[in-house]
Amino acid sequence: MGNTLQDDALPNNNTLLGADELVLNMGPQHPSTHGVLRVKLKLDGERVRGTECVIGYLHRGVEKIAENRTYQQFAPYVDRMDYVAAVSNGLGYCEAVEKLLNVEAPPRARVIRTILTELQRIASHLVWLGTHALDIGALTPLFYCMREREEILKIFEKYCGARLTTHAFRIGGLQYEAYDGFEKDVERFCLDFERRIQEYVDLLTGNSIWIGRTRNVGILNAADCIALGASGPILRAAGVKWDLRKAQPYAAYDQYKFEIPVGTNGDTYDRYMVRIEEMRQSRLICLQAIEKIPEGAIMGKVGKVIKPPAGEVYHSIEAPKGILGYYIVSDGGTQPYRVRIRPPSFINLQALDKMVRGHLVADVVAIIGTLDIVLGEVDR
Amino acid sequence: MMSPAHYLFLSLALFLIGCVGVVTRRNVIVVLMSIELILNAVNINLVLFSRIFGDAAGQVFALFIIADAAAEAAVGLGIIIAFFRNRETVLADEMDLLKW
Amino acid sequence: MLDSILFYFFGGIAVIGAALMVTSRNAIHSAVFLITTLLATAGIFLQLGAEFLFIAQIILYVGGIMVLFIFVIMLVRLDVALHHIRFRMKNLVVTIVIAVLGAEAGAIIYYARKLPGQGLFIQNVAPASNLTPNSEKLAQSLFTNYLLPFEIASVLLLVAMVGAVVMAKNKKRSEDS
Amino acid sequence: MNPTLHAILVFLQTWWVELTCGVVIVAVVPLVAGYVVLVERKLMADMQARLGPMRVGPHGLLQPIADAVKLLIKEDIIPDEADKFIFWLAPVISMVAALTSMGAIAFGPSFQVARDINIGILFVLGVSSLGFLGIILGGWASNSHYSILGALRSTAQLVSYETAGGLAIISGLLLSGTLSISGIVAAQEKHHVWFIFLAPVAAFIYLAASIAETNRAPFDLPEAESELVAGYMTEYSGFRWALYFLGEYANMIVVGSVATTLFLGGWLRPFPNVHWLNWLDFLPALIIALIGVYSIYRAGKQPVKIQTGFMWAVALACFAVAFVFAAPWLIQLLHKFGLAGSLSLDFVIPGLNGAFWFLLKVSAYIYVFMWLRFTLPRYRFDQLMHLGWYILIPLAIVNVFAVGVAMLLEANGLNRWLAMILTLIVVLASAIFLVRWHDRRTESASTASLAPDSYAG
Repeated sequence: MGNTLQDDALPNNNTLLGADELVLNMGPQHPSTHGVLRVKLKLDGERVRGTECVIGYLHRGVEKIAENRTYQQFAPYVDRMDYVAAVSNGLGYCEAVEKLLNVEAPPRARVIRTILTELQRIASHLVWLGTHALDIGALTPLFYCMREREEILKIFEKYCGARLTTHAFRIGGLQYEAYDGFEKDVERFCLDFERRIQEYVDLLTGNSIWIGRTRNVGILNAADCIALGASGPILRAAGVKWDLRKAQPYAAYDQYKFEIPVGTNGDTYDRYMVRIEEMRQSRLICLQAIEKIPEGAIMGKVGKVIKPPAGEVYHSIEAPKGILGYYIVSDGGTQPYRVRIRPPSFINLQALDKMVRGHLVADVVAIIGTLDIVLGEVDR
Repeated sequence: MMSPAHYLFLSLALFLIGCVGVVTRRNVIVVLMSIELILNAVNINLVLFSRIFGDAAGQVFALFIIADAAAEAAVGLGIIIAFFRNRETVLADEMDLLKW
Repeated sequence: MLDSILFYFFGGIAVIGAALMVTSRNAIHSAVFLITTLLATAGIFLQLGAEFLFIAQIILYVGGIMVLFIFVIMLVRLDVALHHIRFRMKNLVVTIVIAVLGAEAGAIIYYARKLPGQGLFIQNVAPASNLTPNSEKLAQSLFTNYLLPFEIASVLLLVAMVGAVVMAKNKKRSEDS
Repeated sequence: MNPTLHAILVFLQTWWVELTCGVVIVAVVPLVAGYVVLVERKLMADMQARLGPMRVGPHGLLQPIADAVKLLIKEDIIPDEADKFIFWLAPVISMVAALTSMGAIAFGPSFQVARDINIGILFVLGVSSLGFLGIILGGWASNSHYSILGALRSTAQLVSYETAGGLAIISGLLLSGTLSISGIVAAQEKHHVWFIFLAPVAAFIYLAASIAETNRAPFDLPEAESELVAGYMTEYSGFRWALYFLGEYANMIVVGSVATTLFLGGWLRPFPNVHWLNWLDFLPALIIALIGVYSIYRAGKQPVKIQTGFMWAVALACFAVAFVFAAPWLIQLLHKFGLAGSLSLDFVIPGLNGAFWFLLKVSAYIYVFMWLRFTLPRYRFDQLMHLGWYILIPLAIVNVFAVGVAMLLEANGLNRWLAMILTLIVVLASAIFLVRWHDRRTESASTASLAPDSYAG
């Protein structure tokens, strides 16, 4: 993907001592490629002249598996793509199949889905923030982030028994009713969380080293974002106010008031600020949502055997990392004919080459971190 | 303190080894290092005589020689890097052009 | 007693290190052996009561010049050229150099033994207290009698530094950065 | 008597203090370094809302020993393509340099190996700077790209920051007027002030430079684990790696000792010349005894019996040490009742208390290192170099001049503090100017240089 190493037309004598460029293999076993990503860097001294991403080390053939599973059976598999935001994956898949079946989840289910998905967004952003700060050398935020994420995972565990790959939603609604004290747990977390965000902000935002490491690093402007299909916080940091939660509301997002934070520069610092602000907004959404969760059923009218009519559907949601799309083709049977997933990490990773050229090795790490990729999703 | 002759022999030995290095090695960097060795041998003599005559002048000159060695190394290595960039070699007998 | 032990210890290391430096094929090994020799020489300086020179040798030679050497060796990737380097004993020049200088050494030994009274083997040295405390003496000498040479040396170093930077700097690089 | 034996005995008789100190340094420093690591992990855990090592011994007190054993019995790997000789030699250089440089450090008025060496501080600087030969050679010998990048980074970094650190030290030396370690401390006693108050900028520059020299965060680029895996240590494992590690921590102790000697008054207790504060001399014994009491308090709360026993052992050890510290005073007390005869241990008071204060200050200095490490992100390489060359080195030069001018003013009759503050204002003004100038420079550079590069492909 991206540009290969050969097409860089820099003259050879431009390098240190005129010697050959150094090809540095970063990964697949490297502390900060966030999994089994392998990046071949073409270096001149420490300056990056070109990159080549080698992916597929975590390929499990999720899309192919879908063709041999019933619609319900496939639902847990999607959790294993972006495993730090499993709930969002499940939401996208369930809504896509619901669209195919032409049913709607009842309002209560949609609100609970929204709450869980927004909590998941916070959890995903917390993992991103911790590892990103760790990549740039700040050790402490990671543990603070994990501490707060733990609270969210506890809520998940209480709700559905699983912490990471939750399989929280079912096609047509929810299987589990919200447990007693669910609202209280969420509220307590949200009320506490504002103070926690302030802790990260105190540690990082004003720190001149942090600013030096992130500002003007890995700039991706709006035009490039759109050309590359980059979405999510990366796109918004470049100044494009595009968020599917507002643009084509799903679940219960149309009922809540929230802002879409945007950046100006499209650099790493802007992406950091956008994600921090998104955490705040998610918190607000959760607080609004728990105020009144409508009563009623939690499961829509879906039969035991899901047999959608022949046809195709594309449904996309705003996952924490960007636009997550499911394209499902049905031939009228109990198993999908074809499932194609648009994973945000995979598309966003394409921007890596463009972003790192001319930067230093240390910036590569910062940029991989700011892209917020999950290799489970990139490789599927 | 040992007798002066011991030090002179030591210094002579180092000087000789340095000379052999300058003459025999083809790698210019090692030749430069041999020259450093020779300068160092000279330093031993200077310090020895400074001690014998109880005068700091010898040590002052040893200091000057160290400074000189630093200057020489810097310029010499600069030349080597410039040369390597152009000819991709650091071997003395391949440096056979007056101009390139 | 202690003196002679120290002398033979340091002297032996210096000579062995120097010999290994000249004969080893790998330039980095040469550099390491030269460092050994230089440290041993520093020991000799210390034994001669020149403490300041001892530390100057370590800081300047080993900490400065040799690091420069190692740096350059690493940059020019000598592994490519490694196969060409061999120690050519047959070379006529070597024999001549060794012969001439060896003869000189022999002559020194010969005449030194003949000189009566103040020969090189006789311990006729000024008292060590003349040179202590060493660094103050050295500084006084350096900044009074030898001030001009000192300044010239500093100018020399400056010139060398500028020259080295000019030569080592890639012109194409300097244009775009 | 056999003449050789006699000579050896005479030798031992003359040098026994030095030899003992040497043996203590070689034997104890690795252990101390291990415990510095434990303290660091505990502090880090405390700042990061977790517990840190808890398994080996009560509160992980035996963790360093377990680590050492684990590293010792690990498989010793030398990469195939590595230069075996250099690969073997490099960690040894690192460790030896760090330990040797401790020889000249005065851990108290009487704990010093090279006592009458009149170039003490230069010796420490010079020999500890040999340590990075170990780094660069190790990086080269490993024959790995990460290692060589780490080695290149560390060389450039050390050369740059040693300059700044050296200039900062010169400011301190100007004030003390001597290179000898005990002379520097004596000068601070004579001036009735720690030099950190006379040359605060120099102390700050030395702090920054010493963090960079010991490769600690935020200047830990040579071993930045998120970028270069482990930098020059990438290919090392087992005991060779442990040697590097110990060398690094020993180096921290060395730079801490230099800073303590030069800027924090060495082994002097706070306000050494103020007599109504003489009760501070009792503090060491008291503090150690209190630690013992706390250990007993904690001993009851240990979950395992053996750990309770261990805590008791720690407490008893603390009491023993406290007793040693208090012994001279106790004997004085006995004298009052006419008991202890002619026995007097007064001569050990300055030595013991000196060592206590010295180590306390070194610990405080190292604590600052750790604190910064847990708080700050890492610099990028070019930023590091800019900070060194464009800000710290010019500032250090200005500071050397300023200290000189201040001393001149004082010699001409101006009040010392007035002279100091006047020159400090000049130095701070130039610091602000340098930072501003550099910021403007990088801002214009980054907007100009980024665009063509990032769109070249």
